[in-house]
Amino acid sequence: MSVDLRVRIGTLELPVPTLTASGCYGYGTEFEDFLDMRSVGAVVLKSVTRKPRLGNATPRLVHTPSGMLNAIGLQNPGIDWYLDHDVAKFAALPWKVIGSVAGFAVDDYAYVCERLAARPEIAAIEINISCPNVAHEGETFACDPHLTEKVVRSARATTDKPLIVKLSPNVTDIAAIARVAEAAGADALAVINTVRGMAIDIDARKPRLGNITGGLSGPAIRPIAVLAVYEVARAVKIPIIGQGGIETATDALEFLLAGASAVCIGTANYADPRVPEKIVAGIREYLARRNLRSVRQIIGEANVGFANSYQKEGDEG
Amino acid sequence: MSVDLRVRIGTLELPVPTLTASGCYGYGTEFEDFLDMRSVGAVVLKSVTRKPRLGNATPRLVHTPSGMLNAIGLQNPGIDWYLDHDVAKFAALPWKVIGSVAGFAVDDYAYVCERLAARPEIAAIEINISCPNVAHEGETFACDPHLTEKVVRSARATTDKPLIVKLSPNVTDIAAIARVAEAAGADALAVINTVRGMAIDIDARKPRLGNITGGLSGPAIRPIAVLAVYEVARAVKIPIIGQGGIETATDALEFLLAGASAVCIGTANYADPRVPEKIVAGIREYLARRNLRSVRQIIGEANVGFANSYQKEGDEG
Amino acid sequence: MTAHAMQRRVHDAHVLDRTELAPDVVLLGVHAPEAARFTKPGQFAMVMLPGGENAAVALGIYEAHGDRVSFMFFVCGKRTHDLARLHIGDRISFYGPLGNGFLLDDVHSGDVAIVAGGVGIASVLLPAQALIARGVTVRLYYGARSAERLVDAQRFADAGCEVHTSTDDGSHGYHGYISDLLASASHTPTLILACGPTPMLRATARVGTERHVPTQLSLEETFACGVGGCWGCVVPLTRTSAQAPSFPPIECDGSDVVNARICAEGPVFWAHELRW
Amino acid sequence: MTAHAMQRRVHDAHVLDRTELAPDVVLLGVHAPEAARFTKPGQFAMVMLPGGENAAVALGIYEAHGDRVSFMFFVCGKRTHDLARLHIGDRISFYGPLGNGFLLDDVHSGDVAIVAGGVGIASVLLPAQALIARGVTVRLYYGARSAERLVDAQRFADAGCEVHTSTDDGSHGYHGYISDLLASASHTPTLILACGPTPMLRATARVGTERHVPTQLSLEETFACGVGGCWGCVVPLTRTSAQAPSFPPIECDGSDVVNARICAEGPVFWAHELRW
Ligand SMILES: Cc1cc2nc3c(=O)[nH]c(=O)nc-3n(C[C@H](O)[C@H](O)[C@H](O)COP(=O)(O)OP(=O)(O)OC[C@H]3O[C@@H](n4cnc5c(N)ncnc54)[C@H](O)[C@@H]3O)c2cc1C
Ligand SMILES: Cc1cc2nc3c(=O)[nH]c(=O)nc-3n(C[C@H](O)[C@H](O)[C@H](O)COP(=O)(O)OP(=O)(O)OC[C@H]3O[C@@H](n4cnc5c(N)ncnc54)[C@H](O)[C@@H]3O)c2cc1C
Ligand SMILES: Cc1cc2nc3c(=O)[nH]c(=O)nc-3n(C[C@H](O)[C@H](O)[C@H](O)COP(=O)(O)O)c2cc1C
Ligand SMILES: Cc1cc2nc3c(=O)[nH]c(=O)nc-3n(C[C@H](O)[C@H](O)[C@H](O)COP(=O)(O)O)c2cc1C
Ligand code: FES
Ligand code: FES
Repeated sequence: MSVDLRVRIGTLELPVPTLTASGCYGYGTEFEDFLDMRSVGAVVLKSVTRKPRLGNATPRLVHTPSGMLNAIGLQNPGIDWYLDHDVAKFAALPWKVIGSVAGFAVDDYAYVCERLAARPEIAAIEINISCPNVAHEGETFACDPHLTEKVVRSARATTDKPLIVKLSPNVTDIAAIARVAEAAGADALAVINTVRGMAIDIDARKPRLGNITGGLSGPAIRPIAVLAVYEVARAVKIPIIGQGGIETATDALEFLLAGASAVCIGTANYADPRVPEKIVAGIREYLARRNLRSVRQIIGEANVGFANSYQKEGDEG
Repeated sequence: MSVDLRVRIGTLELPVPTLTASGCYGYGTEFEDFLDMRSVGAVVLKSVTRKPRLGNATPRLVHTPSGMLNAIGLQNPGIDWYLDHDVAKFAALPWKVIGSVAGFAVDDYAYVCERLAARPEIAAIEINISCPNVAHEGETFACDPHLTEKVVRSARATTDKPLIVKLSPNVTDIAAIARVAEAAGADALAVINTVRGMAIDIDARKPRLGNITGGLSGPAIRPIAVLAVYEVARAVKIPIIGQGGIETATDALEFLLAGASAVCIGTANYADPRVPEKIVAGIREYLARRNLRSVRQIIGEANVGFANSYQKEGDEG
Repeated sequence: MTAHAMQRRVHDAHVLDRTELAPDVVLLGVHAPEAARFTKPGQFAMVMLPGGENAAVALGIYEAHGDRVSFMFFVCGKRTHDLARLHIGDRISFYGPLGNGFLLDDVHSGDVAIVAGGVGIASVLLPAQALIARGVTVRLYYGARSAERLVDAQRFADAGCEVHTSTDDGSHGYHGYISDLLASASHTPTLILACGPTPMLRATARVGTERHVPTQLSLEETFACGVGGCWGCVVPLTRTSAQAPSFPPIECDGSDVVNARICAEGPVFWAHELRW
Repeated sequence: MTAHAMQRRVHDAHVLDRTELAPDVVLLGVHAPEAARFTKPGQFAMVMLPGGENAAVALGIYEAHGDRVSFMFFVCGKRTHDLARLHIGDRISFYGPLGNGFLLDDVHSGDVAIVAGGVGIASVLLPAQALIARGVTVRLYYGARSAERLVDAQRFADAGCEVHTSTDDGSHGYHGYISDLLASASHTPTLILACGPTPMLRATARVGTERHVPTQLSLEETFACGVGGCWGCVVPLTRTSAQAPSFPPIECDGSDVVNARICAEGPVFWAHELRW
């Protein structure tokens, strides 16, 4: 029996539910020699901002138990250069790309969104309102329902493409923020961005990261991310892209069963670049073992209060 | 050169800065065959409540990458039985014990605190306003500045013994809660309790824990805990007992340099019960290597905005 | 100082031998003379991982003789995967022996049925040997997924057990559950000891009840500390059990049972005292 | 498809040999014919850990000959500790070869000084061998903490290098930093290649500047992906460098430099083009 792995994120149909996470996977070309890229449903691109940014001072990375801290600081060439030099190349790629937008003020997001979304090479837009690595400015959006509402509403107004809002786990109640993003017009939610953290060098007697604090990712945060997806899935009806520490098919399935319609793989690509391939194979096996014909049948299965009726409706189409 | 490892938590002087974490170490007797208990500055006891509690359904534990989830649910015999049957035994123990109090209403805390603190066997009181495993009720205290204020103030009124308030990392701004606890009369802060999380059994298609959600502990959360200590240490002047994933002397030193006056060891005791012993030895070596005479000299050293003047004042005494 | 203070401690050992009994089933012999000397049948140890960062793994003490104890484990997750990477000569530490083992002080005669399912086999070799040494007749009922997973059955035969086997797939012995084989046995034992997955234990307990045979179950639950310090591994027990932990005799949470710690009060309990 | 598509891939190898060159310094030979064939001097690989759950470790490719490549590593943290547990026959995977290696296409004659500090030695055997094969004179300046840590120096002598050593504690060779030994050398090389800790690289760059010798530095930074995907491993580079990544030619964050990825644009850079 062949199983159907297609899922939908708004109007975007993906051949497999496994995406690669923003900022972790370049354009995909960096990794294509190591795996069958058909196991990557879409590459979520690194976040781009209005102005070019050099990013943070080094060190930008610290390895931690079953995870890592990063504080890249949104290094990117700015939207103008990006449109002229990078975006055109995406058309030639055999995989879908989803643009990611970051900013420091509400109209940054709207401006960059509008220009990026206008390009046919871009299948959907994710707005990163939860980057923990830009001197607290960036994160405030996803930590404040009022700001979340404003940013999402103004980005929404700029495009009809699927709009994904990326949430932060560094809040008291992520479900509340999720509801606000949904009401403001998000088509989907990315849950979660990295967890704020820090490491100290006991010999140098100072924080290890150039930026002092960073974002924790990798298997260490998986239980935190699974719970966030579980709680958000009970609160909203739009699809969720789960992420945070996914490394095996079992992990990916935890997120799907918790209520995610798709997953992103970030840090685990650095443990083994074949992870997306292995996950797709593992999901196929799991479905076959259970005699299921579509991955959509398992979304939210382990979540009694699962609110999302979206995936099933989409199924009829 | 012999180094001085004594630290103070309010009026409580500890011979070494390494405590064992509440709920993780029984009364200490469970572990004493495995290590030199002089490496345990004090045992923080399991939280006790007004009424007896059976605790949560099993499974109560799940192992996760570099950590574990627990949802014990505050199983305990209730304060009456505890005072009659358990507390008297503590007097015979060669190590100090710190009582831990949990509750579901403001006057639960005050009631249990008062009765427990009255006993000479108890060196100090920690109030656990951040347990993530009792159907959301318990946690709300540490997630809400207003409730934190009320609980701490009323517990404070019941005793002159050192009062430690245990904070939750599951908040948008832990420093803000810390300030409230300080203002309400806390003598010290325990930072952090476990991080909320969950794991799903993909075969059973339901959450692994009987309680559905649990608290994540162990090395996985260390970067989160170090940052919390770092931020709280900039916000308050009272001492901090750092905890979350401490396993080696290096880890413990990270917390001290970030601004903790002492540390608790919880989950790492299960990786190796000699961990407290190894940490004390490692701290000694570190201080000797740096030619320092007291562990108090390094507290907050890696934290430029360190507000805590307490430790140094205490030093003069 | 607890009564067992002299016996339980941390053992810094090294690997003497390593055998793959079946794919993903490893038998690890380690040099630990004191543990070998003090282990009672049915006790377990917490085996520490070489890299730290994860809790020790609860493993039954399979053999204990001379300078050597051994552990038999199934590779099922991260930590057992890590243990499986150990080679001869590698250092390995564990703490133990822990738990109370089977309650055999009064068993000097009769006819004991030992029921083992899957990895449960790892906790029943020592009790089998001890009973046989006392002249007790021991019948082993040993079930596994497939013939390949019926590891080391010969060892029990060699020790003097009468061995009955079952497999889920019928590839060896009785085709079906081992508890069904026990239930259908013509012979009624005087005592049943069982170790294995929970459904098997429940079924075995039912057989014990039906046949009026006192039954001891060695329970499994995820452990963290293994010594009674974390209250993570409980099972509901009647308050009147001799194994019930000290707890208020009044109603607690509207219940007349008490949650006993499998690691500290057990891991072996009388089936009729469980309220699960 | 990138230009190096045929050369870089995931290699599923196994351990051929394992030597402890010094306490906590391991040399691991692995069977990986394609990697051996395509590796250029100064390239590295991302070596995956047996258990997953942590990023692969960036390691220089030390030797590449026949069916075998080798890695030499210092056990300094969790991941290298884990790699050190590998035994002969164990499976090991890595992806690579990665990075551009030393820029040696135009070097066919002259007199090259190779400066290596500590673990930096792992990235300079292949360049030394390649240059000697072309008839270039190679002087190795090799510094370490102590004599014990001056591992495998003989190999370089055997390959035809003139070997100069230093130790921080004076237990072997010059007592002091290797860059000081280089600075005090009477002979002026035509090219300097260096690999080692950042302070050593900075000091070596200063010697190059003072003596007007073009200097290539193989940089180190914590890596995550190793392939240019995460932007975690950058170093500030002048925008006019041929190695500068595509970036707007206008001012960015008030700076006229650009952050180049060490893994993708490097790991080897011309010292005079760095703005660190
Ligand atoms: C008192 C006691 C004695 C034990 N003795 C032994 C022994 O002698 N030999 C032995 O192999 N094990 C024994 N166990 C079980 C063993 O402790 C666990 O299987 C082990 O902790 C698994 O660790 P892990 O990290 O490899 O797997 P985990 O990551 O903890 O689990 C991996 C996967 O395996 C599943 N799993 C976990 N445990 C089991 C299990 N027991 N059966 C089937 N699936 C499981 C989990 O649900 C999960 O999906 C004993 C347990 C107890 C409490
Ligand atoms: C291109 C490149 C090539 C490399 N080639 C080699 C090689 O051939 N052999 C080799 O041994 N290493 C090499 N390294 C360094 C190696 O990748 C790191 O040392 C390794 O990642 C450490 O991993 P870990 O988890 O064991 O230690 P971590 O947990 O990452 O670090 C443990 C401790 O060691 C310190 N530390 C980390 N790296 C170093 C270092 N290089 N020197 C001193 N202290 C350090 C950290 O600050 C920390 O305190 C190379 C790095 C790069 C970027
Ligand atoms: C090196 C690195 C860079 C990242 N950059 C971005 C970014 O630019 N924009 C963004 O939205 N998220 C970024 N993230 C977060 C990831 O997209 C992802 O949400 C997070 O890492 C959790 O998933 P993981 O544990 O699988 O990595 C980055 C993460 C890492 C590790
Ligand atoms: C099994 C277990 C039980 C716990 N019980 C309590 C408790 O009763 N009261 C409390 O304040 N904290 C409790 N905690 C939290 C710990 O005291 C500690 O704050 C936390 O585990 C982080 O430290 P660690 O990573 O070193 O374990 C418990 C933790 C664990 C793992
Ligand atoms: S495992 Fe900790 S009490 Fe049993
Ligand atoms: S390590 Fe990822 S870009 Fe260099």
